[in-house]
Amino acid sequence: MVEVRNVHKRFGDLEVLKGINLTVNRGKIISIIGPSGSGKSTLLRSVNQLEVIDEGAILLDGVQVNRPDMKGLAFERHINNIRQNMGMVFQHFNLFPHLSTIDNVTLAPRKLKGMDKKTARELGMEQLERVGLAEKADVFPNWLSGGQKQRVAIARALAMKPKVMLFDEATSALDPELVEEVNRVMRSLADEHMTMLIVTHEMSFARDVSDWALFMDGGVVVEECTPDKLFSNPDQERTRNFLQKHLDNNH
Amino acid sequence: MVEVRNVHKRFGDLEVLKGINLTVNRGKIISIIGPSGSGKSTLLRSVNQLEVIDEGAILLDGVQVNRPDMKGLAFERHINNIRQNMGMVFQHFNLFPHLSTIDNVTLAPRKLKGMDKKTARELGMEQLERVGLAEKADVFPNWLSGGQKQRVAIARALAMKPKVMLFDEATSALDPELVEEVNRVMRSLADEHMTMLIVTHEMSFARDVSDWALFMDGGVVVEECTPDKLFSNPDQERTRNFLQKHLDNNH
Amino acid sequence: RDLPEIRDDVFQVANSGAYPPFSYVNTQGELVGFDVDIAEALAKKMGVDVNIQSSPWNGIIAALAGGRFDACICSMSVTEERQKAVDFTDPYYSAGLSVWVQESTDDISSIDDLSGKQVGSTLGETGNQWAVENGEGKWRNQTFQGLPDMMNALTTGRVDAMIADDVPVLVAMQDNALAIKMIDVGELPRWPAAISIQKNKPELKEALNAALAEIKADGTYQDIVDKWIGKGANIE
Amino acid sequence: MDFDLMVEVTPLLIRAAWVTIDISSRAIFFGFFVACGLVFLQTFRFAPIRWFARGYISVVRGTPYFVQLLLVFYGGPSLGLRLDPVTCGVVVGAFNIGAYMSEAIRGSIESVDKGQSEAARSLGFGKAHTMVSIVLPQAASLMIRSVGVLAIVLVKNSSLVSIISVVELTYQAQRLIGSTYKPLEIFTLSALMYIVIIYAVMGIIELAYRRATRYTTQ
Amino acid sequence: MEFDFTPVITYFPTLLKGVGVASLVAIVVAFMSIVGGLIVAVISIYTNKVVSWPLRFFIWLFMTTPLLLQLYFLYFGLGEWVLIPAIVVGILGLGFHYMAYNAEIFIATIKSVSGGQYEASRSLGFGHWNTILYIIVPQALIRSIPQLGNNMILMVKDTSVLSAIGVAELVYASQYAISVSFRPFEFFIVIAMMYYVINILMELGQAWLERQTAYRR
Ligand SMILES: Nc1ncnc2c1ncn2[C@@H]1O[C@H](COP(=O)(O)OP(=O)(O)OP(=O)(O)O)[C@@H](O)[C@H]1O
Ligand SMILES: Nc1ncnc2c1ncn2[C@@H]1O[C@H](COP(=O)(O)OP(=O)(O)OP(=O)(O)O)[C@@H](O)[C@H]1O
Ligand SMILES: [Mg+2]
Ligand SMILES: [Mg+2]
Repeated sequence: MVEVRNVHKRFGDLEVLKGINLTVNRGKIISIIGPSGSGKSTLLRSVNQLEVIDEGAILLDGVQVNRPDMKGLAFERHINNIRQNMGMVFQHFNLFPHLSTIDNVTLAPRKLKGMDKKTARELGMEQLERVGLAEKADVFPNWLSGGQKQRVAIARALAMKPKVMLFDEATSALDPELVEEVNRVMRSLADEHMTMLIVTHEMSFARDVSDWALFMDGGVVVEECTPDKLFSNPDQERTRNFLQKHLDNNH
Repeated sequence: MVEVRNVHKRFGDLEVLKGINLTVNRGKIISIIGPSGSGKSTLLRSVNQLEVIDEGAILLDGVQVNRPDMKGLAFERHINNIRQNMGMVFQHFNLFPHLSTIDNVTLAPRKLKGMDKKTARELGMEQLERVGLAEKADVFPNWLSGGQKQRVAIARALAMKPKVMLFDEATSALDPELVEEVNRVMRSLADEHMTMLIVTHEMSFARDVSDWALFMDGGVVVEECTPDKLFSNPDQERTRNFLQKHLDNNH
Repeated sequence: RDLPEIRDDVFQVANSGAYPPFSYVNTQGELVGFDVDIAEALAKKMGVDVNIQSSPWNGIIAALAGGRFDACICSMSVTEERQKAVDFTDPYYSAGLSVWVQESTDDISSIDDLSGKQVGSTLGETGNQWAVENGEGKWRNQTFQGLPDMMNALTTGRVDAMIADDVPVLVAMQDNALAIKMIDVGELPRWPAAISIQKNKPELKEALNAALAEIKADGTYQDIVDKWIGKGANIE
Repeated sequence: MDFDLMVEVTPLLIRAAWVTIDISSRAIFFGFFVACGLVFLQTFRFAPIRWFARGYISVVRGTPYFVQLLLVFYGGPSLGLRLDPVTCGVVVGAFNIGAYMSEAIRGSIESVDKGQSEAARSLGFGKAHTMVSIVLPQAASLMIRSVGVLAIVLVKNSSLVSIISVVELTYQAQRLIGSTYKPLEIFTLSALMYIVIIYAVMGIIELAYRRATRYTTQ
Repeated sequence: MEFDFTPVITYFPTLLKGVGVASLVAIVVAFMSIVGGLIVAVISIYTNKVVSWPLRFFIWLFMTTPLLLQLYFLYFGLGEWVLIPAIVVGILGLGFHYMAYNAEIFIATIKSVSGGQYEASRSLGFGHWNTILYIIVPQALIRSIPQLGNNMILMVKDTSVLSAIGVAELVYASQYAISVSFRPFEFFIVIAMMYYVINILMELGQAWLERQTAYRR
């Protein structure tokens, strides 16, 4: 279970998150939608403390993730443990260019869980097959197409078998077939009690996959409810405007 | 008018484009859809010769773009002229990190068209306003959100007022409101006789914006027709499978 | 270190190793020369083991002051300023300055003719100090790291004249056919060359002076002069 | 050119060249560890440790190498540090070049895209682990070249060690010129020896560079 | 060891003049070696062998031989034909030397700029050389700042080698003073401090540049 409590984040003068509250229960998938620049990526990065927040608290299964009281090595150990249980897929993928696809996927299990090479390769191939990229295992990231990179990024995060996954535009480079596939993968992961936070621009994907949906604008949560309600009959004027097209289409 | 005639492209053993033919008339918008790794980006990159093709020809307004007969400086001059008339928006944006947003947009007009600083800034601000980013003019790319980066990339390409625009996933990082906006911008550009080739994964966007649609798979064009036909009643089995979800939704 | 400590150990002596015929490395790699023989002769008289080493000029004073060497038997001229920093023994020879020009030069025949000319001298030599102090407003000085550099500069015309101790140049001219000549500019100052040791080492100074007197008395000194400088030369 | 002379002095110069190789190779080796230590100290959260490292780098880079040699060699004994000249050359060389190398390493590390370490951190890698597995391999190309330049600099600057009476290649050459008055011959010989030594260093750098950048060219 | 700094005071004006000469040489050499190093790097990466080979060989020569020997060859060796003033020889020698070092750095940083940057610029219609000028080189320069700072700090101290050919820089000035006064440590301590002041100025400059470019990476 992930809890975000009254989180504030500033970049210099710019307040990007203005008190965000949010709870995701175990095995649930929650979608975050909102206009560009509204702070979605920042929120996701704050959850695993890639951005140090200025105020508020983040909890994973009751354990506080941000620990302003902890310093140095103690915090290091704490956060590394937490992060091993929290996979992240970046908007820009950030694959490791010096490692082949399979090494990108297996590096963390090998080095962090001490998995031996063979087991790790099996696990890695399994993850790559899941995203349909087994034949690109020994290719370097620079040779991959956009969608292939994104899928490797997903496989890499999944290989650590985290409790929580954070997806920043997880399907932006994927074609409809693959989106369908990722949707299926996510559902099966949720069944295995994985919790997921998804930032996405694809409204239909958000509607299909998620259990709960959240609309952010200007650093605040404007509205949250079930995706069906959000996409068919949101309460707020702002949400209605944003989703206009989709409301039109689906009513 | 852009013509692509029997284009082949290999990466080592891998034949990525296997004889592509395609014609886009002036002021028309054509969408290219297809599964990940099918060669869409490669095709777009071949059109402005970022990839040297192995066979075939590409023509812009009757002038051949790829010129295997030309060497060295002569080809340089030729291709630079052509490219000034062909804007490209990359899947990974590729903004120049050492330049502020406005400088990213105005660099080419200033240096290539000898535009003076003031005029260039006016032009740049105009383009940035068009994509709703005037207030980020003096910010560096690293401080921008994903959608903001993508919009700067679009503004940068448009600032050269090209005859043809090539969009590789032009809306992947954009929220629905902005997609709508980009759609509107594209329409107005088409009215000013700009020709556009768009690779996209957002089927509804492809359907809305384009005059002609093309489905690629495994390096060949499987099917091309009007978007309405493609998305409602494609001829080929492969296309039907790929678009299954969208056909379901829209029928 | 003073004498008692040296007796227990070895007498560490330095020279520059690049100043023939006083000290230099021959092509067998041995450190030889007038200063080397003098050092050995003195050590023998004093009854101490000696270790003679070379150290570049720009580090030799630091080495002495820093205690790495007990004495510099390295053709060092005695000046008042230097006496403030180190102690000198009695002189063991005296060096005279001389002015040298290219063989083809005919417009320099006195010190006054040096006006406006480029004049070379080597670092650490008294000739250098003399040239700098007297050349102010008259000629332009250029300092070299060693005699070979300076002679090179003279023969290639980089300097119009050079001021140097006479003996080394004369010896160099014997071995190499150099197209330079000494010009008679009248009396230039002579400086006694002495052994420098660290300040306040009275016993060592005493012993060195005594040994020096002995080798002069028993003819060892003149033998060494004959060997390195020239038969019957008088450089006292 | 006096070839007989050149043949005659070659063994002497080779022996001196060996001193140069010996001092430089050991100084480069230990210097690299000094550099890594300095980089490491700068990652400490406890500010005085960082200041110490920065201050050390500043002072060592800011003062001339030969002064450092003299101070350690002659000032050392009064602090109980008695080193023979060659060891002193190695130690001062290592601590000197280490300061430069640490800056070169820092610069290379900073040239790696921040997204890379974020990605590794998000997988749960610790700072050190991220550095070793992700950042350093990508910083390697720049690091190898800039650390390599410093290695070459050190080989050349090893001639300054003569100031504490170590007879290395340059000083030996100068002594021989002093006695033979044949600068051209002897400098040519010593230049050739430097070329061989440094060419070997460059070869190692180039090999390492190729290895480190394999993935970008594949 | 006792210290006596009175000779230092006597020769202080000479030392200051030496600082002046060293700074002048350093500034000219810094400019020459950075611009030249960049040109060498660009040529050796982007041109064919026929063009780049002679240049690389030239640079290789400076890379592999000690500065002192180069100065001797330039000063005395060339002396048979042309008499270049010592300070010019010194600047050329140091300049080419550090040009070679800087080129090594630039080769690595230029290659580290991603291919996407090159492509983006080319797709806007910039030519090959314009792309290098406006896109690749500025980004490479930003990444090179720490290493260039390193090289330039080294270079400032290498100006002392020029004393070998009689350029009256700081070490030269001190050597004369030492040979007269026999007070080596006093002078060395003082010139170390003078170099250190120059160094602090350079470090401040480097830190400023790094701050100014941090967000442009
Ligand atoms: N430089 C390269 N070297 C080798 N193979 C490459 C290279 N670039 C692309 N490929 C391969 O070519 C194929 C087509 O790539 P391309 O980028 O054109 O796909 P795409 O249709 O744009 O896919 P996506 O929708 O995922 O972006 C892929 O299988 C990819 O792995
Ligand atoms: N490092 C930074 N420094 C300053 N401002 C930043 C920084 N990172 C992000 N911002 C600003 O914070 C705001 C929120 O950014 P964020 O990346 O969270 O947006 P987002 O909701 O993910 O948008 P998108 O959908 O376009 O990706 C933007 O206006 C952005 O310009
Ligand atoms: Mg984002
Ligand atoms: Mg693509």
